[in-house]
Amino acid sequence: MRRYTEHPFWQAVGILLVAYVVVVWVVPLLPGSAIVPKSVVLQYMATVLVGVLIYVSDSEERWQRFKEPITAMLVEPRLRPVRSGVLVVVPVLVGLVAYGQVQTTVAAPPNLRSIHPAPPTEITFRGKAISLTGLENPLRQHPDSLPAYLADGKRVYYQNCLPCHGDHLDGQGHFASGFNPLPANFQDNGTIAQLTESFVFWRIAKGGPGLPREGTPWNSAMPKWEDFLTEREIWSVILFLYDQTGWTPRTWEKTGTGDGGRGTGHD
Amino acid sequence: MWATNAKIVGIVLGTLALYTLIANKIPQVQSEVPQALSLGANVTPEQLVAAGEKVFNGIGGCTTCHGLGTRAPNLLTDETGTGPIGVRCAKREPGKSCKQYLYESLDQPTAYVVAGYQPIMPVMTKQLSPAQVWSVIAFLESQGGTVDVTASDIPSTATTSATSTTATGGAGAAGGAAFAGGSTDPKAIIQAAGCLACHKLEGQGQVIAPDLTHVGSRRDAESIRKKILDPASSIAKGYEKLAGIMPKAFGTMMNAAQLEAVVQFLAGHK
Amino acid sequence: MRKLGVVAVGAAALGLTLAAWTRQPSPTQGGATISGKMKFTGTKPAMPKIDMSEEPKCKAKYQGVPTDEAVVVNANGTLGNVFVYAKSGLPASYQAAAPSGDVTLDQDGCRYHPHVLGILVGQKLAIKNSDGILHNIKAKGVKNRPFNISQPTNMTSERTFSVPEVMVPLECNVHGWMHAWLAVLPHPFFAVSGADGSFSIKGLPPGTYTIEAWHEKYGTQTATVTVAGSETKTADFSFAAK
Amino acid sequence: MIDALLALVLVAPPVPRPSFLVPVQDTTKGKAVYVKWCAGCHGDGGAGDGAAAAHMLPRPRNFTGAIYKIRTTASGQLPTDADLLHAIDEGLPGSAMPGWRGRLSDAERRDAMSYIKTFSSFFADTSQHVVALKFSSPPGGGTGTEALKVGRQFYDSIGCRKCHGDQGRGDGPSAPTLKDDAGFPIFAADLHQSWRFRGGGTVEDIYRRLRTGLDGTPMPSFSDLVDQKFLTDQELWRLAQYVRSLSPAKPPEVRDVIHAPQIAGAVPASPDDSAWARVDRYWFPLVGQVIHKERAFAPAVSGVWVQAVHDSTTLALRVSWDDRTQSPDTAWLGFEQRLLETVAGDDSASLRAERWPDQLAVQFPHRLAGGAGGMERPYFLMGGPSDPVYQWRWTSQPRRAVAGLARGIDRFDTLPGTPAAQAVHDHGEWRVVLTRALAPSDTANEVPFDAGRAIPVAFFAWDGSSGEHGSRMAVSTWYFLALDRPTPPSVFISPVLAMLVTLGLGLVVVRRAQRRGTTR
Amino acid sequence: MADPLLLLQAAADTSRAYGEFPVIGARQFIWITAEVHLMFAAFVLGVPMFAVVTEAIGIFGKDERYDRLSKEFTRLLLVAYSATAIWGAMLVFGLSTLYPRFWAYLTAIFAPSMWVYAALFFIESFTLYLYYYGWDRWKKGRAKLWHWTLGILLNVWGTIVMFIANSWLTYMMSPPRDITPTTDPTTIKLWHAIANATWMPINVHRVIANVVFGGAIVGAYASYRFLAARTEEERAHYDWMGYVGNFIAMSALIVLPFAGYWLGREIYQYDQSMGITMMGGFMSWLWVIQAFLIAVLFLTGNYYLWIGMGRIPGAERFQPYTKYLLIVLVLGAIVWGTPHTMIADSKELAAMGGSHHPFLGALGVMSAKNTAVNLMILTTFLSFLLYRRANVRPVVPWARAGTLIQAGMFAVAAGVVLFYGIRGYFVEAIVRIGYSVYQVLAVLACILFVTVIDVLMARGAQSLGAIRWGKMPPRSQYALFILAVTFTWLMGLMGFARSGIRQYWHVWQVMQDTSAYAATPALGYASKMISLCVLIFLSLVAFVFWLGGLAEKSTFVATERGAQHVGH
Repeated sequence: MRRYTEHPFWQAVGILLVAYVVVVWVVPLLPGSAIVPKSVVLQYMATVLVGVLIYVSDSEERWQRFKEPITAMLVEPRLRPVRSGVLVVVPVLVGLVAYGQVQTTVAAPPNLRSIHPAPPTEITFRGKAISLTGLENPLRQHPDSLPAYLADGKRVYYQNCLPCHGDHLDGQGHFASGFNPLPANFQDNGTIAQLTESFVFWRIAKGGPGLPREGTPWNSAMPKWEDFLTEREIWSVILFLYDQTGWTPRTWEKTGTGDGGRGTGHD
Repeated sequence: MWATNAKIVGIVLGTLALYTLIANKIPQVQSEVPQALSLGANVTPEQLVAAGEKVFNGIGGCTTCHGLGTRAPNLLTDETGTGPIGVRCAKREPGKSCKQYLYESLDQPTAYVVAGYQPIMPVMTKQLSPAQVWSVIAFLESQGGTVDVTASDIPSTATTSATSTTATGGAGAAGGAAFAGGSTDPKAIIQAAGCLACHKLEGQGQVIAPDLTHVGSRRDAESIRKKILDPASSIAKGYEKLAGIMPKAFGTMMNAAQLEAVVQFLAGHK
Repeated sequence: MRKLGVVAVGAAALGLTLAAWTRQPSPTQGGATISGKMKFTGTKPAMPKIDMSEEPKCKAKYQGVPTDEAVVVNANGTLGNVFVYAKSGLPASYQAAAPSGDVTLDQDGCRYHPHVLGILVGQKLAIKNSDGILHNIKAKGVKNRPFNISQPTNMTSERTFSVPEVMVPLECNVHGWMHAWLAVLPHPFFAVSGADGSFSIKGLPPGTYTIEAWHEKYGTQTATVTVAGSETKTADFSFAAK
Repeated sequence: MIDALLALVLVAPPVPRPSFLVPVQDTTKGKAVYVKWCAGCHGDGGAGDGAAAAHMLPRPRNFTGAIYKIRTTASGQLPTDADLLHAIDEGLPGSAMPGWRGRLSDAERRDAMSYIKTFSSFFADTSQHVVALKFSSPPGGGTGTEALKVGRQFYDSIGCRKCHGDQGRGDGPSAPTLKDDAGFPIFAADLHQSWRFRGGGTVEDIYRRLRTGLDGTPMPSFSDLVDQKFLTDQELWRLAQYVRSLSPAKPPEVRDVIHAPQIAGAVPASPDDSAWARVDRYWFPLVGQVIHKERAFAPAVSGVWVQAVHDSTTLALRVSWDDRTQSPDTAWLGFEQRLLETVAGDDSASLRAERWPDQLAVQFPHRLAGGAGGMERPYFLMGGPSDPVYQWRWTSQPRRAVAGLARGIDRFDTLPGTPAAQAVHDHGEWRVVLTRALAPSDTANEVPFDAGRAIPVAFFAWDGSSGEHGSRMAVSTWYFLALDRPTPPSVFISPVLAMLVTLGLGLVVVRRAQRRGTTR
Repeated sequence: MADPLLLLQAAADTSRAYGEFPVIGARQFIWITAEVHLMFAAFVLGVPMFAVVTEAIGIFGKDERYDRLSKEFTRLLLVAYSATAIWGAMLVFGLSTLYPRFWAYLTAIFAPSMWVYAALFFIESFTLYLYYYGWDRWKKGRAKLWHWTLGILLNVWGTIVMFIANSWLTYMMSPPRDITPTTDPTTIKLWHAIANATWMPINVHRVIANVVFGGAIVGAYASYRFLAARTEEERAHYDWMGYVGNFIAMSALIVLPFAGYWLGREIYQYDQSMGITMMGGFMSWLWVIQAFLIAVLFLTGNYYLWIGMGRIPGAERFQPYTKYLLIVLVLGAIVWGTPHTMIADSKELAAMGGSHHPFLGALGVMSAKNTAVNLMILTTFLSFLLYRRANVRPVVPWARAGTLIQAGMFAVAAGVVLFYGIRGYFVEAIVRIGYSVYQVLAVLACILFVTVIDVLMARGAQSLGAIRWGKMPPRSQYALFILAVTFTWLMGLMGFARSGIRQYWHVWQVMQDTSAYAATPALGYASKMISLCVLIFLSLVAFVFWLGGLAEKSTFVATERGAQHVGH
């Protein structure tokens, strides 16, 4: 046993196996976790493989020892069965991979999109121009009325957003199964937590149809809420989203460095 | 030595290939470009058709009536067994080619009302630029017919457009910048501008857009003026879906006196 | 631990039984009587016909087409199926006798018999299915726990009610037209107007009573009646067609 | 000795349970959790009248009456704490109630449960005995023909079909009259969709629902029947097993690509052609159209089963879905009216029930995108003004299909060519077969069905008897249809070649290593 | 934005605004010429810096070897210089014929600076000739210093030339806000146009990047010569040269991300939507590739060092620890490479509840990435330190305390990085951005102080034996090749990012690109172009090296010297 644990070749094999087990089986077991997509598994394993190769070859002695079993496998008469096995298994694997490549199974094209497409600098909301750059939630300027706005935002959310974005604001409402991409998960730190409120306002007001083409291929089912909600209702529901999830919106960077006509947005 | 060289070349090519492969495995997204269309001398029919389809579905507002098959003939699909517009356009008026017929029906819509429909279509040559008009014609021709609009049509017909406007509307101001011969009779302007194609006023006209009969009670003069000059500035409740359909060009097609006359006339309709 | 629990429950049950046994019933013999008539004014509303073609067994029990029983106007112009009861006025010391016997609610011909009935708290309601086809009986009490049991064959189920409540609606969901009304009362001073529209509440202790008449369609009316000894007083009610 | 001990125990007062065994139920904390996460649907006062309630069917539970559907106690009894927690943890499938396990902590869920109990005085009433029923375990052989036959026998004899219908799709004669305790219309469960059963879809769950009933709904308890020996416990289990057998063994998994195999001979044009039994079927969930006015918050069709085959010239697509009614159906007009009154839409005025037909739309892109890996598709909700979709629309009245181009939800332009359609309505299920030639006659407007590529496809369904028409419908997102080709033998050349080359290289490496080994 | 009415009318003036290049197309021609020109320019700017530094070491360190090395580089420069000029001429020719309207616009603004540019180019060539051909003449004493000054001048000219060229391209990216599409270009003040928002960040970024690039190419050259060497001495020399090249490249690489951060920040400040297009818009996937390349750079660079320990007597003390460094680097690479938006099929998406992994998604955000890259930088620095320390034993009395202090500094820096990395998850974005500054400062401070201590500690240190230069397995030299290719490719990729964020604008929101090539191509296509450019460049560089080899036989130092102080 010790012979194996101290031998770089078997160490390398062992590390790869452990890494695979951890990524594929252990990570999904962690609380609140989920299966790791195949693309990410491949990426992790490739990184680990590179690391392992570096490990076995960064010292000359280890490199030689690492090569021993391989050379032995190729040369030693007593390992003839192993050698034959490798000579059979490797070509078969290659053949299978090649078959997988040429075989004409039709798969759904990958459905990808950029999560945060670039917002326009200005939008027209029900005929009124709203400049998004530097825009803050106007309701936050009335701290006394915040509870009322929040209550209104909650009502708006439950009457409109709930079927898709869900009771827990995690994008798993009872209609979520019918949409692709899945509705945004506001509990995730990658959505509203990363965005300014003006960005969220844009996404709510203009919905899927208002996404720029660079966000393609989108099929966002997000409605154009300006058809349903008033400006104040949208700002209220934004307040509610942040309040309910506990995130704070990204704020605009202070740009008042006086550097002559730039960094202050558009005119 | 050659083995070393080969190895180096292999390493370099392999690294490049790996990076290229990875970059090709990830999502391929190309940035969007607003499509500037050169309607110069070398414009292709495909470009015209593509531009025309945008106008037809967008700024031209054509689909408001021609899409539903109730207010106006359906142009893109079969209309009572005569096929889409590209097929039937050449047969509509004896002696007129498809292109001529389409242009004139855009220019003088009331002269070519299809049986069974109301004469509600506005004069499109006033609402769209010549290039847009011709691209719409090209698009309509492409619906089952062959596109024979070329770049040469566009400048030459700009003058045709002006003359035919003169012929219909009397002595038009230079550049066709005034309806009804510059008259300040609001009713005549409203009639000539084709407002009633969408709006209802005093029992006349259509109900696609808000009824103007009591518009004065909803909007003051200032608001009406603004709405005509910039139709997107405010959308009446319940008509949000139709936002953008009202042409933006009315402001430029009326002179100040005419605009004021229309505004006051409408504001008086309480 | 579990055994202890069982024993504890047993002990508690024993205690309850003892308590019930020691509670002395007040004498109800003699006492006063309140009687009256349910008058009906206006035109008799036409009751919707019930289409029982889905249940040939029930349909066969009727000659002609059965109608809904929500409003039953008798031949003498009185209103049947009105529930009358002493709503208040009983002396505080009054203790009702332990309920004896069951009240039977029969499902026959895809209708409930009786249509309106009263029962004492703790008294058994025997729900009988005489049709032999699937009925479910659903009690939609608010103060009493509701229940919904299935009777797919000729059988009788028993239930009791623990809290006074007027009325507990009873219904069958298989036959949407089947409704009955059950009043749960802590005393036996109630009656239902019959085929002649009259009612009579007997054995009342002396006192001033609020008598309420309840009808499923025409709502409630009250009358105040003071009785003493074994006298009989009259309280007539009048319902108008709506 | 034992007697003495027993006497001691009898005399002794009941021993209180040690305090650490009694879960701490803190209603202050529970209230905070409730107000934050539950009140939006169930209302601040627990009356099931939160902001979202009016858009839901079934409505959120009204806690004030303490009437709960999913219990382990007898009909009319209060639920146990475990019952309530179970509903909170797992949610109620097929409704808007999500499972909160993993969303809220154990303590939060328990606190919320305690707080919910404060809405009704029943829970404080010590005279209420809350005793979970003792359930037996299922007898074996539950999936055998014999067992199912027994189950089916009782399904008929105890009258399940009165509401649930002959085939269990909720289309029984009494179904249109059903209301829950609050007077809201309620559907008899579609027994073919066990994954949507509120109390769970296992045989055990079904058995429990039969024993306890679903309080507050028309579904009664069958316990009396067992108690009075009209039915043995085993027979009730058989019934549960039969009901379970109506649904697929596992909840259908949503797969992206419908594979249409190529068959020899003509494609089956009839929905009941035996050839369909040999074709894989795909489930696609449909959800309410809540994007455009008028929105449909409670769609009647929860999904469609799709099968497809082609014979290299013609495509046949068989879509089947559960729909209780063959709309328009006058028997359901009253129910439709109640539905329209119950589920709020965008209309300010209440809608009047009308005799709408059932409809199905199958949608493809107008043109197949070439570049970007075919990822680009028109807007899934019937395209847009400049990016139309090609649709087949089938209606039950008149029973025919038309093809056309949709440019957004409001605009549908019919095309001359129509797909052939045959439809059957059978005990609450529509089965529609649509066929069209692969190569379109009108290449400008009709999409070609090219073999060997993923053709985007989406489905829309309307149940007329639920008042669905226009934009009130159930929608799906884009999926894909792939017309498979038989694998040509040439495909095997390159793998074999690759294998041979690898083998050759391997041999060379071995040879070289061995030569080096021997020279060393 | 895309109002068809406006578009149709705006299209009128585009006739004769663009030419077409046969076969490959106008954009591809400009792309290739511009990129290869830039790579050569970077090379001829990076290598003189290198040459001057090594010459200085030679002069002040009295080490002949460095002087030879410096001259050898300069020889390479001569040919590379003309290659730069040739490609530059091709670029100008291409721009003026293929994008005449745009070129006219640029010249209208920048004409004076273009003349200065041409003049400086001439002066620079002249200086270079003097520098190279005067090498052996001004070899001693004061003359040598004058010669060295020539080298400095060479760098000054080169830097000014680069700054001027940078002003043109940064103007395209961030024209001052008061310039609109209707501004007449002839009225724009030259300095106003030059001093635009991103000019200085690009200047700084490019100076550092050129050092990295020069070092990497020198390393590749040395490794080639190493592999081709026939004698032990030659091998020893080129081993050493490769080490020096790699050392300089890696040292500069460590600060490069900070310059890049500054540039990115300026872009965000200049135009939020441009910044979002760059980081989150259609370019977002580019950063996944960049992450991969950077991981390759770190792993390969460290790998080279660790193998190099094999030739240092005394290094075996440290070798057992390299595997821990490797673990940190691999974990860092995994975190750094974890995409925020994962590629997954529908079943995986459903299981994850979206394209963010509920657990691993936390590794996809900025806090995790910053932490990972800072730790990787620290680890790389530690590798260097161990390498430096390998064959000496400090003799100063406080050696042990010094080492402990160094270790403490590493621990503190790593702690700060981790602390702010984890804390970043709990604060709002604006605060989080500030945290990356603390992380960077901690790492830089650690590097600075540890180096100072180390230099002090190394005084009079006892040698454990001579470094056996040339005793390197060939695989280490291939690592240098991978480094050079990766650097070059990364340069191309970043150039694409910088240029691509303008999208369909020649000059951002001032002059629209109305050509057929206005759309920024997808990354896959760009990667092919980048690979092609890198290939052209490397082939030409190989040719240049070969020419250099023809001109003169190798200048390696034949005498084996005593123990070398590695590093500087």
